[in-house]
Amino acid sequence: MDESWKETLKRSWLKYSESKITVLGLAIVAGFVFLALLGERIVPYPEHIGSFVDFANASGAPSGAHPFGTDLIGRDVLSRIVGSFRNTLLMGVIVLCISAPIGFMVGVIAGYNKGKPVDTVLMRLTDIFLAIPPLVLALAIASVLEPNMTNSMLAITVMWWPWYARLAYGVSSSLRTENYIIYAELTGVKLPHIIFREILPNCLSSMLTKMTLDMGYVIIMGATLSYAGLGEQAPKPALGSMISQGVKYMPEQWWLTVFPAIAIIVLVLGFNLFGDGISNMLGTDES
Amino acid sequence: MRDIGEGGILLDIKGFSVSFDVYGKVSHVLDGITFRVRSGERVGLVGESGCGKTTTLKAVLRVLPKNAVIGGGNVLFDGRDVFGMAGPELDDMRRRGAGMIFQDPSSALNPVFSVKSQFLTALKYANPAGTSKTRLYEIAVDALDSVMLPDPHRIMDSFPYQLSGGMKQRVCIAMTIAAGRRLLLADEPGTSLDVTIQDQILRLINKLVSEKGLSVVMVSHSVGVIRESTDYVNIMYAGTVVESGATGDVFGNPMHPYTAALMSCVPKLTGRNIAHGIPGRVPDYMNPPAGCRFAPRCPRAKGACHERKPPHAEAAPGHYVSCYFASEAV
Amino acid sequence: MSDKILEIKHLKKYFALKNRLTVKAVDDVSLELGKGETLGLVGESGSGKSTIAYVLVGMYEATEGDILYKGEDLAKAGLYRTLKQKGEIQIVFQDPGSSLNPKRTIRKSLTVPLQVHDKGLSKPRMDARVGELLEAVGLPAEFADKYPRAMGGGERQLISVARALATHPSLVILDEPTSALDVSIQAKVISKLVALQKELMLSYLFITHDLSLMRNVADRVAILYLGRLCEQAPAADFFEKPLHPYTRMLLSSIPVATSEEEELKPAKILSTGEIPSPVNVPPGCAFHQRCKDMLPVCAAERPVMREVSPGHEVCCHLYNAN
Amino acid sequence: MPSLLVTILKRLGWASVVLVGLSILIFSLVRIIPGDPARLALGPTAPEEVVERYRERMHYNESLPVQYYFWLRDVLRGDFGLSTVTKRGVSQDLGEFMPATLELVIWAGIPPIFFALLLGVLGAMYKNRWPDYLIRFSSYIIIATPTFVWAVLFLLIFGYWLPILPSIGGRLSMGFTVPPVTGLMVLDALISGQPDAAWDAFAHLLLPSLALSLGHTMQEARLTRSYMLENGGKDYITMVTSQGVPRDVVNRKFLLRPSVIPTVSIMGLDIAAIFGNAFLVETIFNWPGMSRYAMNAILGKDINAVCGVVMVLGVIFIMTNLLVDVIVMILDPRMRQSRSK
Repeated sequence: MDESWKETLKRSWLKYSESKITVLGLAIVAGFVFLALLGERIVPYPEHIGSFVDFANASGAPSGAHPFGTDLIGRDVLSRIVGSFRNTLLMGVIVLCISAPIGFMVGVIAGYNKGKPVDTVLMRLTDIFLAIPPLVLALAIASVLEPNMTNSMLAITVMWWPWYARLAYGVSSSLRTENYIIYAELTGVKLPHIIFREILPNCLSSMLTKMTLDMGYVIIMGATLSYAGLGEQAPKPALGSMISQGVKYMPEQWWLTVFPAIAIIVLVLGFNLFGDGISNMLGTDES
Repeated sequence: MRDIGEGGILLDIKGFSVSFDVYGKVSHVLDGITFRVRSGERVGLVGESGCGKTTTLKAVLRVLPKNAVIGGGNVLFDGRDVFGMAGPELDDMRRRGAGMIFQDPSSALNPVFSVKSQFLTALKYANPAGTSKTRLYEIAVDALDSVMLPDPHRIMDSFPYQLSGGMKQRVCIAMTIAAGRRLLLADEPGTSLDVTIQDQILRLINKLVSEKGLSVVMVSHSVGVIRESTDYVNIMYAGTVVESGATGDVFGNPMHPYTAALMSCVPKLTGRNIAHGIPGRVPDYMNPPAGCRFAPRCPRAKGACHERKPPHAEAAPGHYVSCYFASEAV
Repeated sequence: MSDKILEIKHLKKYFALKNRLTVKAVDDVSLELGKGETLGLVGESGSGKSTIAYVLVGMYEATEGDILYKGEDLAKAGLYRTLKQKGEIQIVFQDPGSSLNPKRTIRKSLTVPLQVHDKGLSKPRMDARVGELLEAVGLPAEFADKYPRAMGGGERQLISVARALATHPSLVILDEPTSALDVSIQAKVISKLVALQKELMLSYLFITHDLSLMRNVADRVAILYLGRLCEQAPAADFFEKPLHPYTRMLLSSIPVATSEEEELKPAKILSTGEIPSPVNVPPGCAFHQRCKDMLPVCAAERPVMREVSPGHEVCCHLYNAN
Repeated sequence: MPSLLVTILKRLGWASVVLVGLSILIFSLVRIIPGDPARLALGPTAPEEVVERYRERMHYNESLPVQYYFWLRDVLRGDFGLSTVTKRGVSQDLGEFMPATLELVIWAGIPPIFFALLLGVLGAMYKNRWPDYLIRFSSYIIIATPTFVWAVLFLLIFGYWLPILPSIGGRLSMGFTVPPVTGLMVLDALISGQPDAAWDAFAHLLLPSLALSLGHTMQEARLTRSYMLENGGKDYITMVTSQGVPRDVVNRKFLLRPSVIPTVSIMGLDIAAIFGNAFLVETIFNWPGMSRYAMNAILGKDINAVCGVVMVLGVIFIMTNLLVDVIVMILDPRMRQSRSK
């Protein structure tokens, strides 16, 4: 049993690392997780992550002491960028960990009852949520509520679950004609068993794949909301709001914009590559 | 049954091996298979799933999947090595030489194009350049007619999803014979269809073969199908040809232990005979046995069988067997 | 008739389609199955053979007619039959790929019926039962912790058989259990099924399109065409004297492996035409358009089942004359 | 093709259901906003009786379903009510700002599809050779870059460092006047016979629409590539290849169409995302579209304007999806059947 577990792990790694670029993705993700965990313990100027003012060093170009320069009130841009990672990652994880189960339940109930009124109602509801351009919905929600990180997560969750509903719907509506599901029904098994023991294991790999692939997009969406002023509020750092502040001082103080932008790009790139690797690993599971 | 061995050799497969690269591991599927088809001859390939029947047919047309690696041997069509052919020669062979009827007619036709569009494109290249569209259309309709499809004009305008399985199979046959090819490669014709429809398809192929003097390689897992519609048969096991000879000889007097076991497993109309199957499993192609591939399952296997591959030797006149103990009664 | 375990009387199962069309999947079928017997139900696609199986196990309710299992009517019960009945009537499905959940171990798949029908079984007892079931179908106990993908099609089908045995059934519906398998593997599964039948006094309703196979395992054979029975007879009688033109077409279409069998086939009746869609069943006898011996009455009037010799019934106007 | 028409009508029926649902959703959402809508509309200085009269007139004293009824009745007449921010009719505002956004979305949504398909096909044809590697590598980076970051970077590069393209200052340079006909500037300029104005309008569109479309384009390209590769192994491709149809004909004709269908069918969703992102891109490029209006409406809790914007976007989204479905039906004959089974 132990041996076969090791075998599985080895085979999974072989599949994951089939494309070398996904290994880079894993490294990037691991690096960001590491930085996010350590946060203020690793940055050169931990106190700059909060409300710190040092007008003497304000608007400094990149230098040895401040590799990414300093902002308008003299805070170290590098420290602030690294300091924002924890919330950025946390946001992605929380949004996905809430929207995936909600979507799964909606989708699986609709898909398992395909053709019945429950299906129609639930999937039309899903369609309605999908009919609003995602950012508009998030903007509307985030603005109705207090602008802060919790509410921007809520807004993203509201627009994200329909995708998981669609995914679970697709899987479960095709599984419901599989003989092992029919057998379970015939033999008198209860609905929760069918949903959680029979259908869920079959959804899991595609859900996990989608979740890792979605991390990048959720991060993008979070940064976009934060750019629009609807995310984490000052003085706490967030990549989106740092860019929107920087734009106003653009060509001269380019470092205010460029470095947070690069941070987002590398972060999202890492998760996208990581997601591709997970997809390779879980995708061709059969045979 | 017709005479065997009169015409020239149309297809000659000599010691041909193919392996597949699967996630960095190598799956040795075809292991030196050898057989020939003379013109006008109907040759069968019988074997169970995964024994390499379809791979053999695809090799003839050089349409093996991209991860296939040729391990050795030759496939000669009309004396020319298929894998050594230059572009135009290969095109010529595919357009006018040999054609394949795929096992599953539903996946062999492109779902988003009409029959007409697929048929005419194929015909355009198989006919001399400049043949008019109307002429091509006529050729196609004639071909649909000859496979006994009612209302060929309507069929031409149909999309695959509008046709039944039997009709799709006939369309595929029509596309293969329309260009005047000499060799038909039929992969499990009719297997996915009902018995009565399968019977019609087999009769149709036999009729076309005798009327047009075509040669055919028919692949099937069904001993019955091959026995009823071929002159010469090759029994395949795990990528090797274990026994070959005139169809009547091989099935009347199976000399390879696998053939005998296979025959005993087929449920028969004579009744009240329940076989117990062949012990063991098909070998792992990633790690096939060094000697005879059937040895691990063979009741007669001895030392040599496990070490060296037995030669495909003539055990009785015209009856070849790959077994060290072919002369012993089964 | 107390030794009859199952009596199906005038069973009808219609499906309504969206465009107000009706599929008469099963249209007035009567069958009987004795204890410990095998009834071979043979038909091509669209014959309704699987629909009958699904009605019997409760997936569908019958539209009309009776299904008497040990004297109790199940026709309208659907899934609301008693737990005992659910356990006693079991099914083995056709497709070995979809019979078992690919993401669950064999142990988990086999404990599904145990959890429902043997409530409160302790974990060690459960494991012991799984071991017994695997042994019953001749598979090693190590298989319990494997996943379906690690096994061949034949082994998966044997697991499905083991799962059906878990609830101590008396009637097992075999819905083309071996049609996706190679003959050498089919032989293994069939020989196991035959041995289990003797051992456990099981009754089999064996659904298939393979007449040669039925010659070897069935006690009685019934032929279905477009939802209707054509002919029904004891196996020996059936293969010696096939009467219905469709039966004869079917028998003469079978490719056979030996010359002895060739002699047993009826004179060749060339198969013609396509099987009509069950949405559009021809009037009169459903087979008349493909029938060589068609009489004028065949297109107009639906023939009725008639016993021509003891136990041998046929539904054809040709045999109505006397 | 009567079946096509029937399907379109059916879809339209469903579309109206979705729109009603959407209207309920957005209507309840804006009414949950804490605060008195009448007071918000008239400002803190308005006397109480005026506010009360306003409440009466706007049915704010009625229950929510009744309010919804009155609101929907007006919407069906094309009247979204008054904007409390601009003090004008919301419909009038929408009519003024929508065309600019629409033009941007059209340019960002439609022409790039062809690039996407081209890149996807190239990637598949040169699988694991340098063109494929180049496309894949760049697609990773491009997809990882948020739209607003593209916009900011473009602004930085082409606005300040390398000012070869107009980046701020709306849809048209000074000195051109284009009489509005369709509201789409390039088209209107061509209609009025001013090719140089059309070129100028196009130049203004270039950066914002590029920022909007880059990510989607590369994603569509990746999708196309993977379907090309997947379908390339199908029997129907092997069959035509085995019949001697030249490889480029096989690829161009028989492989391309089935492989682009999935890409085309997700285009509707891409358009929705582009609409959303257009909000930010418009702000960055100072584009006179819906964004500032909508942002102000959202921040100013301008109920009627928010509802109006969302409903119009909903209608556009549903129409786009319908159009996409029709295109898919034309490409894929199987879809023309009613999807009963």
